[in-house]
Amino acid sequence: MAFTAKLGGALLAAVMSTSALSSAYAADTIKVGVLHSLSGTMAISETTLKDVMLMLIEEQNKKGGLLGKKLEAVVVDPASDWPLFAEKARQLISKDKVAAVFGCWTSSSRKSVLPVFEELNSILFYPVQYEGEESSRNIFYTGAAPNQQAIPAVDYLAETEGVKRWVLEGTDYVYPQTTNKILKAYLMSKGVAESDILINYTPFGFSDWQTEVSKIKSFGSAGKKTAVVSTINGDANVPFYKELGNQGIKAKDIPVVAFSVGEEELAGLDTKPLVGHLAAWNYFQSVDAPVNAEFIKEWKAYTKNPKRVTNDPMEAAYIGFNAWVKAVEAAGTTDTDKVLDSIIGVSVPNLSGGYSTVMPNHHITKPVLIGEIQADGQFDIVQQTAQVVGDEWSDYLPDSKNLISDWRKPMACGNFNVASGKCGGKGM
Amino acid sequence: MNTIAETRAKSLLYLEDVSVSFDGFKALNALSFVVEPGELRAIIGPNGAGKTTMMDIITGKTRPDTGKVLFEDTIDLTKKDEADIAQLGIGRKFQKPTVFESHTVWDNLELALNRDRGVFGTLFYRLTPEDKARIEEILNTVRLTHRAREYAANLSHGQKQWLEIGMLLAQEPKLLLVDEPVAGMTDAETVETAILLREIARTRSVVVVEHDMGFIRDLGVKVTCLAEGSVLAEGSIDFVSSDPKVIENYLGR
Amino acid sequence: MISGFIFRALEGKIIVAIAVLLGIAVLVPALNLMTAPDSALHIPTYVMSLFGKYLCYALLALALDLVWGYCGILSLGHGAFFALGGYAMGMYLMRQIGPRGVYGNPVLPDFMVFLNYKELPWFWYGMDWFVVAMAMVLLVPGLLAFVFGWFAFRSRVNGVYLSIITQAMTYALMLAFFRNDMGFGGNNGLTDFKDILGFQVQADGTRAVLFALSAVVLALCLLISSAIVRSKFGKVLVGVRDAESRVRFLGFRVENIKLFTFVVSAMMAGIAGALFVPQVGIINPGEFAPANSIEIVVWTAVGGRGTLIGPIIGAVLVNAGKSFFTGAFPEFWLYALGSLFIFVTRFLPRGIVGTVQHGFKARDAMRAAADAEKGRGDIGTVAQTVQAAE
Amino acid sequence: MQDNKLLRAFWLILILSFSVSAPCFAQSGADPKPLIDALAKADFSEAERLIGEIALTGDVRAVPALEAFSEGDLYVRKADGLVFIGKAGDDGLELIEPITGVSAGPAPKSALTKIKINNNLRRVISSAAGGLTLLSPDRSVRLSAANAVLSSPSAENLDLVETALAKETDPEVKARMTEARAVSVLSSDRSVDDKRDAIRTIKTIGGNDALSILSAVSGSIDASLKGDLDAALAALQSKQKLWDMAQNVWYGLSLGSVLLLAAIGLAITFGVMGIINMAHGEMVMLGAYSTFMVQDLIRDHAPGLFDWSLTIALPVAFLVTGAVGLVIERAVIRFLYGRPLETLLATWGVSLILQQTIRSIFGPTNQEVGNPSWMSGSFPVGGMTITWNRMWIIVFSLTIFFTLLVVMKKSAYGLSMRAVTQNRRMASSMGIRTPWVDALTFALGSGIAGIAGVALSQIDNVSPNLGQSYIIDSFMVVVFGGVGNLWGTLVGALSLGVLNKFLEPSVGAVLGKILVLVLIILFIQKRPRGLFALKGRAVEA
Repeated sequence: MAFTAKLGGALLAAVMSTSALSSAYAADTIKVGVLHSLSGTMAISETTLKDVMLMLIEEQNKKGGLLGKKLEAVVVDPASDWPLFAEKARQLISKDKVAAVFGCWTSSSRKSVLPVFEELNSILFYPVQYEGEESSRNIFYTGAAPNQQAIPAVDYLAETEGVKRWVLEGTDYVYPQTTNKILKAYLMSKGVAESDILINYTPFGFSDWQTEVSKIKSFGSAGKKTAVVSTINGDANVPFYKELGNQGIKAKDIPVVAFSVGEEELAGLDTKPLVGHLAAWNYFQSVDAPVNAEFIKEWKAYTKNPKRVTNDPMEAAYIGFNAWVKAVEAAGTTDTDKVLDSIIGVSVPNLSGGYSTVMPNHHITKPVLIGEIQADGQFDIVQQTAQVVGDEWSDYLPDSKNLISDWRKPMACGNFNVASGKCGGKGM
Repeated sequence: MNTIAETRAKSLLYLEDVSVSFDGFKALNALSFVVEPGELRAIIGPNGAGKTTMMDIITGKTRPDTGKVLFEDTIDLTKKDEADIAQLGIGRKFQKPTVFESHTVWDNLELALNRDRGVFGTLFYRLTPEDKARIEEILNTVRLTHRAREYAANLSHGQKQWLEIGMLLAQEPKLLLVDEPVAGMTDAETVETAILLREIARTRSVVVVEHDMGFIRDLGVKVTCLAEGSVLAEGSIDFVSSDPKVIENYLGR
Repeated sequence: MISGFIFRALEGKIIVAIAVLLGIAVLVPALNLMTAPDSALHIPTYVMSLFGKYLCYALLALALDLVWGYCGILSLGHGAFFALGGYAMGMYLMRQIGPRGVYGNPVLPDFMVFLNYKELPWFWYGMDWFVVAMAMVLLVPGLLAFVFGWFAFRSRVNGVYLSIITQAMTYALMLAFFRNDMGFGGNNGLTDFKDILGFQVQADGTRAVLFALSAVVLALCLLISSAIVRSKFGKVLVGVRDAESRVRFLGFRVENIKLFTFVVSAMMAGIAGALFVPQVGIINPGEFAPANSIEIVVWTAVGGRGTLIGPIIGAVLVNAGKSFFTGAFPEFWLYALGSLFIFVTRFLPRGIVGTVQHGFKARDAMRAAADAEKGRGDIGTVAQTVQAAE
Repeated sequence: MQDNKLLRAFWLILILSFSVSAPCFAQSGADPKPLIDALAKADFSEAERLIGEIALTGDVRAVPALEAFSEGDLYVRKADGLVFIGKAGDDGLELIEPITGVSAGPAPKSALTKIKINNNLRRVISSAAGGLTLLSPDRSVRLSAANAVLSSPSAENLDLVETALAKETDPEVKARMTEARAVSVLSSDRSVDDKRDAIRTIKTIGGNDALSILSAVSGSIDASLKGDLDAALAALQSKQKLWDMAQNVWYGLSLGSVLLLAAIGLAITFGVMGIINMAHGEMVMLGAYSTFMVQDLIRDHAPGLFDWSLTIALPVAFLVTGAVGLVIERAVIRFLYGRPLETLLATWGVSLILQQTIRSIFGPTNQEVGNPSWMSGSFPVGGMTITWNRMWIIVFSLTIFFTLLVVMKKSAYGLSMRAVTQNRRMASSMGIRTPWVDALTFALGSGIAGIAGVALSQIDNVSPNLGQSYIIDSFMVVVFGGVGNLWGTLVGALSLGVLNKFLEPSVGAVLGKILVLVLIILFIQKRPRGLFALKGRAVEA
């Protein structure tokens, strides 16, 4: 009976004392939150990013830290559980008092933490490609928006491979659905008939691709050059490609261009049957640039694994981190409002040999690379565009084409409607 | 001799031509069986003769493949489920004593009382003085007054059998089906149980399934012997036990 | 009649638990709002909303305990009722955003705008009224539980078969809610809420009220559960758990008893979900994941099933442990959690509260045995007594 | 897009003019060497033109260079801008002269630039090399050349095909060349009658290939042939419908066999022993990781054995997971017999620990498990395609199933196991060492799950999450089939697989899966103890 009360009291006390403890030594370091799932379904992708962040922080400390202080990483595990992301974000900001957070992979996790970052006024750097249609004052999107990945990839296929017929194959969730909506609108604006577009969705973690692949095969046998645009989510890709290989769909017959398949995913595959299939990213490990060679070397040394590969979200994390460091140096403080002001326009080297600039819409500029899968699990870059500015509000969706985002004062609006001249929703 | 129609009309329980099979095994084979009001009847038979299956059919646990099962001549039991049949007034005691071990003896009887058994009736039930008196009376009948506040799990095997019988009494049934009431009892308990059953049979019909021939002799009632799913012989214990078919099938030469 | 029903619920432990919960409901928000942030007594908002979340989980575990601990129905799909309650609340909160969404559409929530919905799907009608939404919080999980239970209990689906089909139910719902075409925001779910009844969701005051509400509702549900469990109905419930066929042969409609309990429990789970959503700020199909439902079972088992206080303590303890370990030992917390489950089943099969109660009862029984010399007060009987008491 | 069309048109005119001027072989007879060297500086469209010219030389010596180009093995030496074929050597690359095939010595990678290749060029090369090798003395080379022409038809190869066809003696190659010729005729400017014959020939190929070829030309074909073409298409399509049906059944069986594999170990630990084994999926995962370890060792130490890797992995996986199962049973589960719901909690804990252990050792990312050659690719059966790996998995799962059935029904161990699970006390009093039987049975179930992992590693991710994706389906299968009945698991798995695959094409994969779950729920209402329920009073007691 009474022990119930005691237990509750003890628990409260325990939580409070840990929070008191951690704030005691906060003064002499700058804390940086790392919010990536280390367990659960997303650990497969996100754990690497945690390691990258730790490496970048270590490097920065070797260079003397930031503003004369050492950086200190606070790593938490939101365990692929979306409400837990919000809880952990709150913990990082309120309890650990981090200056900025680097994290999230899925859109769900970002959506889950977004209100927390806006409420507590902190900064999140989000390093993964996503569906766009968002621009928050407190979030920087260093991964690709659809126009930095999907549209150039489709252009490449149409131009160099003469593709006339399209299969948009995706996992049934928001990113593929939105990307496919944008692509469909885009393709139709380029004169592709609706009957030449097949959209198909499968569940998360789907592993039996026989029917889908044979559907692709018969859709592709209509006599027009056909390609597959894949927004299939991580886990389902390996069985998909295995089935493609086994059913004998070669890249020269029906090429597949993927937006979620990078070097890490290929490391789990025998890529010989897949040579020639494509991926569109803003970075490949095979990029021939000194800065990249150095990054790869550091990464392999840091993980003590000569086989470890690098990939696009790692580059996005790299850009995000460096941009933040530069902005903090310029502002002379880690204060959120000051950093938010100073970071816009900051240019930092990206790993493909150029510079990426943080734009007023909190997205960044990057080149788009199209790569073909090689037998060694790497990509051979067959096309590289000039810098593309991330477009948060797609021009190919009817309701978002009038929206723009500009977080500079005096506009300071994430969704300004150019038709009505008003800032909708937030920031009013 | 009475005609079939008369027998049926007079009967409390009437089974005609009941068959049921499980995966090809015929558990009951054209069984016919009648219990009259106020009758105490014993059933004997070897293992697998269909005794328990017959009880399952009467209480609605198993549906027969063919045949009639009537209660008070008009009610077709094959269309009803266990709860309906119990509410009609057929109580059943299992082979293995089945009482609510995590309730007290008192609570066991309180649950068995023939009162509103609906969800809301039980939610807002309060013990009335009549109910209290009735439970005390039953406690007395089954000789458990001194253990009323104990958990049923603590009772000895024989006491659990009695408690179960007490619960059946609380149900106020017209027909009681009792499956091997003295299995595992001491001799003293067995004698006591026979007395108890005869006491009960004064006000209602009772069907007792038992292996213990001595016990059946103690009861001194009409005996039905089942074998391979149908009635082999029926009559007084002496008549049945001298029947050659019964000897061959059950008692052994 | 009703007062008797409630009065019976007030037994020692329950009174204490309710008093503690009501105390927390007043004290924690007070310490959060009225003390200076640097005061030793101050409870930061972060801690408060964390505990608010635990209280919702505790209510969920209590709901599961009612069907599992008392009625013996192991539901591996209770997360579904929780999530449905959460979605109903989420829909209300989405509608409250109104024209403040990023596209400025006064009717359609943002995700509908960018997925090209032209008008509001029919099942979103009326959800902008708080009363309707709250009715849905109860009705939708209740109705699902009713339909599901109506069929399952009538067909006498039992034991592990029932567990697996409840799991199939939540799994199917998860897949369905992941679909964008369902009109519930796909995998991103519903998020970015602004107001509840005109109060800003993120304001400290609102959070404090939500926290207090969670504690009060939990206390209320504890009271109701206790009343149910201690009524004759509750005794029948335990009877169903221990000897279902006996209950049937006594003339009770077991399917109705199970159905009622299942529906009540589903509604409580729905309420827990509705309280959970404004406090964590998101509801998405992840809540339907079968693993989540298994976790609820784990909390209940750790705390002690078949006791009303146990699940509450279990849910708070396991989740507090999870919060702590995922922060303190992110790489190793699964080892800790996994070992905890093995430890509890191996050494504390009754759960924490069950074991403590067991200890008290053993002591009482021992004393009683010593007092009553005519009774067969040997150790064996004591063990039996205690076992029976569980 | 526009430029490219122009270029192509230009190229076509160029080739046509060549064919007109040199009608017999369409060969320019020029030296391909400078053309190959010109690839060094060519962009993709220029390279396409050059390959066309190389094809026109008719010089078979250019084929190795073209094939190397297609493989991405063509390099430019930075020092002199010459083009070489590069083969991976001990240090750097071994250079080979493209025409003569003479070795040009090794060179470090840094001294070379790889010539870029893309899918479009690969197609062009395949067609060009096909044309050039049609006259090869090697039968298999001719066959693959005919296939190459068949898959990428071009009017300019027509003369070559016809020459080769005239000389061909091998019936199989000849048949393929006839088809290849027909395909090329359709895209050429031959007479209407020739084309009509060609349509007839292509129709005999059958299947999706023929459909694809015919529908490709349906837009551009002479109006007088439209009727023939449509008739051929219709005939092919109606035939294909039946085959599609058969294909669906096959897919269903194949999915069913995967479900069976995943569930069969659970049919023992859960179905027979009554343990709600949430760690079952992790046993499958451990089996897959054992396969990975075996392959890793083979790759490092005995690459020649790679095709045997799965055969070697089978006993390894069985022993590893069996041993883990044994430990789990002895350490945890043996204390929980008769308390099935508590096994759920404990094994859930075990599964968390196993997952995290694997994650700590191997990392969270996918590991590469390769397909041995006999499990790669596919073969046609009538109008359907059967992939080798799926076929072997079906064979494999059925083999395991029947072996297990025999062990359970016929062996002394199987007998004592059934005795223990039916009546523990009785078995024990008859002298069966029940703890030992329990432990072995759990180990057997785990070991079989491990073997399933070997097979599943061939079609799915090998990651710490592997088990989680199968656990729910496995329970559904066992429960749907009827707990405690192995036949139920077999029939349950196969029927769920087929049902799923028949729903999938019409309602889509997502809704299909939801519908299957709903159907399982409804089915259990109808038969509360699964498909193959044990009847009688014993079970209900």
